Amino acid sequence: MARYILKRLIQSIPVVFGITVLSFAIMKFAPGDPLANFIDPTISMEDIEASRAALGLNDPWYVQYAGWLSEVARGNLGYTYAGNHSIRALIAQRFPNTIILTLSAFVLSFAVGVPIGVMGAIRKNTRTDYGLTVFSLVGVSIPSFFFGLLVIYLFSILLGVFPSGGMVNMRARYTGFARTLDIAHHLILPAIVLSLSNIATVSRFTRSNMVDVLKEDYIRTARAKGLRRKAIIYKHAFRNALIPVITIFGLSIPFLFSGAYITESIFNWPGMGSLGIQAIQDREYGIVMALNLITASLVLLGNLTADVLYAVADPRIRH
Amino acid sequence: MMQLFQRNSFYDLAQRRFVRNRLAIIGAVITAVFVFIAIFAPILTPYGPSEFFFAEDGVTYNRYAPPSSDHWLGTDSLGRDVLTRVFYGARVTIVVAFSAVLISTIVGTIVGLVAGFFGGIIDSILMRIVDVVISFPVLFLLISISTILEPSLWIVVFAIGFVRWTNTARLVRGEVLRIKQLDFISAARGCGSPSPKIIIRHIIPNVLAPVMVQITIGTAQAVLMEASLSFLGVGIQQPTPSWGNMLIDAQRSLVLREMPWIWIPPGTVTLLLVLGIYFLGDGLRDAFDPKQ
Amino acid sequence: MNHRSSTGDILLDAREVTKEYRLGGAFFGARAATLTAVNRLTFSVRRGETLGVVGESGCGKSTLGRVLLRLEDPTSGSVAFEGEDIVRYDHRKLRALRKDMQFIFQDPYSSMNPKMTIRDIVLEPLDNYRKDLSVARKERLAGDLLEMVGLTRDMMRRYPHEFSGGQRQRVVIARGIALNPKFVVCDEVVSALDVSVQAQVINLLADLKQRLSLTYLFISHDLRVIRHVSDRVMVLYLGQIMELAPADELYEGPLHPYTRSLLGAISKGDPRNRQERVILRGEIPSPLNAPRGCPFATRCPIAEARCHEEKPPLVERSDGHAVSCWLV
Amino acid sequence: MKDVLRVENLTVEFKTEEGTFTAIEGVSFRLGEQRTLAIVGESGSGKSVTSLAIMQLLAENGRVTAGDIVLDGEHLLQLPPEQIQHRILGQQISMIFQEPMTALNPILTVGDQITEVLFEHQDISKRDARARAIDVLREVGIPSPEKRIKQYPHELSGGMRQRVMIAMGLVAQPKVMIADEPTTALDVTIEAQILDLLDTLKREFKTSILFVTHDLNVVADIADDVIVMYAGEIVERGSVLDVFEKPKHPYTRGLLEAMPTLSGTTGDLPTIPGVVPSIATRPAGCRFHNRCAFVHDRCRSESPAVHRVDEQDVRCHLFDPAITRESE
Repeated sequence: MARYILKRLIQSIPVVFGITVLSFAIMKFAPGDPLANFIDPTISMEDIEASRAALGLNDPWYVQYAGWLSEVARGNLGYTYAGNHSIRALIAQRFPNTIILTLSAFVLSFAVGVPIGVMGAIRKNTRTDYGLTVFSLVGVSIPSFFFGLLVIYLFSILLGVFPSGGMVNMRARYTGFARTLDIAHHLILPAIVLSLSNIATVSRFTRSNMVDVLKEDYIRTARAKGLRRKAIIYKHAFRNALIPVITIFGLSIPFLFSGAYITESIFNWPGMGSLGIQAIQDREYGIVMALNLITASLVLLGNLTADVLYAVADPRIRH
Repeated sequence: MMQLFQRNSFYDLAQRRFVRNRLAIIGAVITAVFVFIAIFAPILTPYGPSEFFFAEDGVTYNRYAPPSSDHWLGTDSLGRDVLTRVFYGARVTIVVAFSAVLISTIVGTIVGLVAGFFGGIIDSILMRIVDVVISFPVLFLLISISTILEPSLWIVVFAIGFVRWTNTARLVRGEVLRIKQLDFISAARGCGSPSPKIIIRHIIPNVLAPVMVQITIGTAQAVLMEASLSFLGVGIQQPTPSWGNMLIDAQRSLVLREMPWIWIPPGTVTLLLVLGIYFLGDGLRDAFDPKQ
Repeated sequence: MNHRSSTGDILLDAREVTKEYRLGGAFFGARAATLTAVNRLTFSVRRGETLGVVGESGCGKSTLGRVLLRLEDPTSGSVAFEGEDIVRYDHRKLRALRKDMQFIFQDPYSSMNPKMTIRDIVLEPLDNYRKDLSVARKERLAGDLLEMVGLTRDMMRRYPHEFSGGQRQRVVIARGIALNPKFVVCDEVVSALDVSVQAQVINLLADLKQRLSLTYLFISHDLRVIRHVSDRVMVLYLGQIMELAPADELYEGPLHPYTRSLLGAISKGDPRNRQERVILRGEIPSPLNAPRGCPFATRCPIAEARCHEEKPPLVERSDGHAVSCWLV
Repeated sequence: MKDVLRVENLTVEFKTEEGTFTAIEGVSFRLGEQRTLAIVGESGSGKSVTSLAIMQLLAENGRVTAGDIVLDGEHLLQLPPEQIQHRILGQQISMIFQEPMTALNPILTVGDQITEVLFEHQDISKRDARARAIDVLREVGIPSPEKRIKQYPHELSGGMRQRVMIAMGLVAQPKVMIADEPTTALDVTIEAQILDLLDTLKREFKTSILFVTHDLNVVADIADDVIVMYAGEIVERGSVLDVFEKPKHPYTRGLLEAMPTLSGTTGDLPTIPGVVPSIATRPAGCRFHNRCAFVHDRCRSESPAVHRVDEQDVRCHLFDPAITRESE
C-alpha cells in the first residue's frame, strides 16, 4: 500500500514538471506587453528599457522559467505588474471562497448524483429510469451560464427567495453565526448551478456501473443464497458499483474549477474564478500563471487521493 | 443466441438497435434540424445577422423590441433581429464544434494508436503529456489560450481541439491495448501481415465504434465550450453572432429581468442541440454495445 | 493417428528454450518479479508426426507454442526449423518463415476479426504471400479451402458471428492451411467446442494432416484428446518437461509420478469403475515462486529430500521414453 | 425412496427482440434423497436454464410458463417470492456455479460471504456464525480456516474458491444442492479433488445433488442417475449404469461414441454430423432428426413421445411400442 502510494507520487513528478512548463509557456506565447499599458508618452525609451530589465523581461525564456520556478518553490508567486501587489496574498484572499463553493458543489454532486444513479439502475427500463436518464442528459446539456441566469431569473427575480449574487449581504454586515447563515443563503444558488452537470455525470456513471454490477455472477450467487433484495442491492451491488465512482472524485475537481469561472462571474462570487477573468482582461499573466499552477496541483492531488481511496476500497488493489 | 442474427454485419445489427431506440431517433432529428438551419440560414430569414433595424421614427435603432410579426423573437441591444442571429449562430456553433472535434479526433486517434500499439517509452511520454494537459481545468486552459492568441473563430477551434484530443487519445489507447491482446492480432502476425496492415485492417476498424461515440459526445461538449468562451467574452467576438455571446447582455439586470426574448432563445437552442447530440451519442453507444 | 509413428527426420528442434516475463514495475523501489513460463525446454518434432503437449494451467504449454512460432521471442535458447536457427531471424526472413509455420488458436471467437468477412479472413495469408495471383484466382482458392474444411463457398460474404463455434474453428483452420504450411501448432483447438462437434474437428485435422503432409504440435489439457491425436506426448508441469514418450508407451506405462497422478485423476468414463481415482493432494504452485528442486516435489506422493533440493535432468531411455525424475 | 425434488413438465420461455422462444419444454424428473442426479447436455440443451428455473434465478426476460417444482412437499411455483427468498433459497436448496472467481463477491471476505447465509435465514449470534463458518470451511478441506475466513476471494486459488462456494452452499444444510458445471473451470487434478469432496459431503450433510454438466466423464464418476438433454428436451433418463452401458437414444449413443478414450482410439472418431441447433433454429418434429443416423419420415414431422424401455425413459420414435419393428 505504502509502496503503491510512493509509486503514484513518483509518477506524478514529470507531470508536475510538465504543468509548470505548460503554465509558463502559455504566458510566454502571449503577445502584447504588460508594460504597454503603462507607457507614458512622456517617459523616455531608456526608462521603459530599464523597467523591462528590472522586471526580467529581457532575459531568455529559460532564465525566466528557472527564476520563476525557484521563486514558486519558495512559495513566492510574484507581484502584479500594476500596483506591485503580492499575488500570493491576492489569491490567498480568494482561495477560501472558491473552496467553499467548489466543495459544496462537490458534496452536492455525490450526495444527489449517486442515489439518482442507483435508483435508475435498480428500476432499469421503468418510467422512473427514463425520467432520471432524461434529467441527467438535460443536466449535462444545459450551458451552465444559461442555467445560472434561469435560476437567478426564477429564484431571485420572480420569487425573490435567494440573493442574485455576492457572498454576503453588504448592507446587513452580519457577524458570527448569522454571517454563516448569510453566506449559506448566498451559496445555495451558485452551488446548485455549479453542481448540476456534475450531478448528472455522477448519476450517469453510477447508473451504468450499477447496471453492470447487477449482471455480475456474484449477484446471482447472492440471490441463490436467498438474501433479501436490500442486502443484494446495498451490500453486494452498491459497494462494488461505488468503487469506480471514486475515479470521478478525481475528475470532478478540474471540472468544478472550470465551472467556478463561469459560476463565480455570474453570481459575483469573490473567488479565484472571477479573479482569473479579471486578470486575463488586465493581462496580469502572473496571476493567471499562478492560478493555473494552483488548480493543476489541486487536480493532481485530487487524483492521487482518488487513487489511494480506490486502493483502500478495493481489496484486490490493497494487497 | 448469436445465430438469431443471421446474415448481419456488426453495423447492420447496430443500426437495427439504434432505430429501435426512440431517444436516439429524436436526437438524430434535432441534430439534423440544426444542421439544416445552419446551412440554409440565409434562405430561412429575410434579414442579415448584423442588419440594424430602425424604430418608427426612422432615426433611432429599434433596440430591445419585444417579439412582433416583423421580428418573431424581437430585437437585441443594437436593434438586430434575434431569430436571425439564432439561425446564423447555429452556423458558427456547428462549424466550431465540428472542426474542433475533427482536429481532436485526428490527433487523439493517432496519439492513442501510436501509444497503444508501440507501447514502451513512446507510450509513457505520450501519456504523461496527456496527464499534464488534463490536469488543467478545461476552461482555464481554453481561456488562457484563446485570450493570449487574440480570440477568433479559428483560435477557438484550435483551443477546443487542444483540450479535447486527450480524451480521444486515452480512449483509443485503451481500446488498442485491449484489442492487441486478442488472438486475431496474433493470427494476423502469424500469417505474415506487417504492422501497418495490422493497424489499418485489424485495429482501426475495431476502435471505430467507440471513437464514433466519442465524436458525438465530443461535439456536444465542444458546443458547450464554445458557448461558454463566447459568453465570457473570450470566444467568438461581436458582431459575429454566437449563441454564447448573445447571452452576454443578459448579465445586465434590466435585460435579464425585462427582456427574456433576448436571452431565453439562444440559451434554449444551445440546450436543445447539445441534448440532441447526447441522445444520438447514447443511442450509438447502446447500439454498439456488445453486451446487449 | 498414432499408427504412423515414423522416426522420420527432425523438422523442428528446440534447445533450452526459455521464456520469462517480468511482472510489475520495472520501477525503482518495486522489485520486478520474474515469471518463468517455459523453463529450458529441449525436444524435437519429427517431420510428419503429431507431438502432443499436455499439462494443467500454468504449465507453459500455450507460451511454448507461441515461442516456437516466434509470435513471442524466447528469452534464451534456440529453435531450429529445418536446420536453421530461427531465433535470430530478422524481419524479412521471419516473414518468409511464417508461410511454413501456422498457429491455430483455442478460442474461435477471438481469433477472427469480427469486422471482417470470412472471405477476407481466409484471403489474408494469401494476400500477404501470393501477390502473384489475381484476386479472382485467390478467391477461388479461398473457396476451395472452405470446401476442404467442410464449409461451403457461399459463406464467404458472411461474418464470423453468424457461425457456430465449430464452424468458426473450421474457418480458422482454413486460414491456417491456406499457405500450405509444413508445421502447425494447434492450441486447445477443440476445448471450446461441444463434444459432438469436437470429434468432427479432430477428424478434420487428421484428414488434413494426411492430405497436406502436415506436422502438428497439438496442445491440450485434455488427456483423452491428446491420446487420440498424438504420436508422441510431452507432459509439462510448471514450464518443464516431466515426461516425453510415444503415446501408447506414456499412457500404458507412465513413469513420472506426475503423469501417473494425472492419468489416475481423470475419470475413466466408466461408472462401474469409479473407485480407482487417484486424488493428488495440494495445488499447483504459482509459477512466480516455483520450487527450487523438482517442480512437482511439493505434491509428489513419493518425493524425497533430494527432490526438493535438486532439479532432476530429463533422461532419455533407449526406447525414446524420457523422464525427469530422480526416483525412476 | 423419497423424492426430495420433483420437477413436472417444466417449460420456460424467453422473450427477446427476435420473438419469444421456448428454452425448455416438458422437463420432468425426480431427485431422490441423498442421490446425485446429473443433467448432461451440450450448449443450448437447456440444462442450465432448468437449474436456474428451479432456483427462480432466470434472467428478467425468462419465465416459467408451465410445470410444477416440488421441493420436499412444497410447490415452489405457488409460493410468493418473499417466501422463496426467505425460506427456500440458501436454506433448503442452494447452488454453486462454474466460475468460482466471478461467483464470489470480490470485496467481501470469505467469512462474511459464508456467515451472511446464516444471518439471513437463522437467528444466530455473530460468534456462533463465525464458528459454523470455520467448521464448514474445515469440512470442505480448506487448511487453517481461522485465517482464510478473513481473506478475500482473489487471495485464494481456483480450487480453494470452489471449496468456499461449496462451503457457502452447504452451511445451512440444504436438502438439495445444485452444482452447475462446478469443475469445468478447474484443472484435472483439482477437478478430481472437488468431485471427491462433493461425494463425501453429500453423505455427511445428507444432501441431494443436482449436477449439471456437459462432461460425460464427470457424470460417470459422480452420478447415480442421469438425464440427457438436447435442444430443450429430455431425450433420455435412467440410472448411470444403464445409460452408459445400454444407451438408447441415438443422441446419447452418438455422444458416448464421439468421446476419445484413454485406452487409445485410432482412425476417425465416430461423429454426430451437423451442429447443435440454437434456440431459434430447432427443427420441427424430433429435434434431433437432422443429425440422426436412424431418421425416418415420422421423425421429421412428429415430435416423439417418451417411451419406457427397460428401466430407461427415451424420447424417440424407434422405441414406440405401438410400432412393431422387425429389427433392433
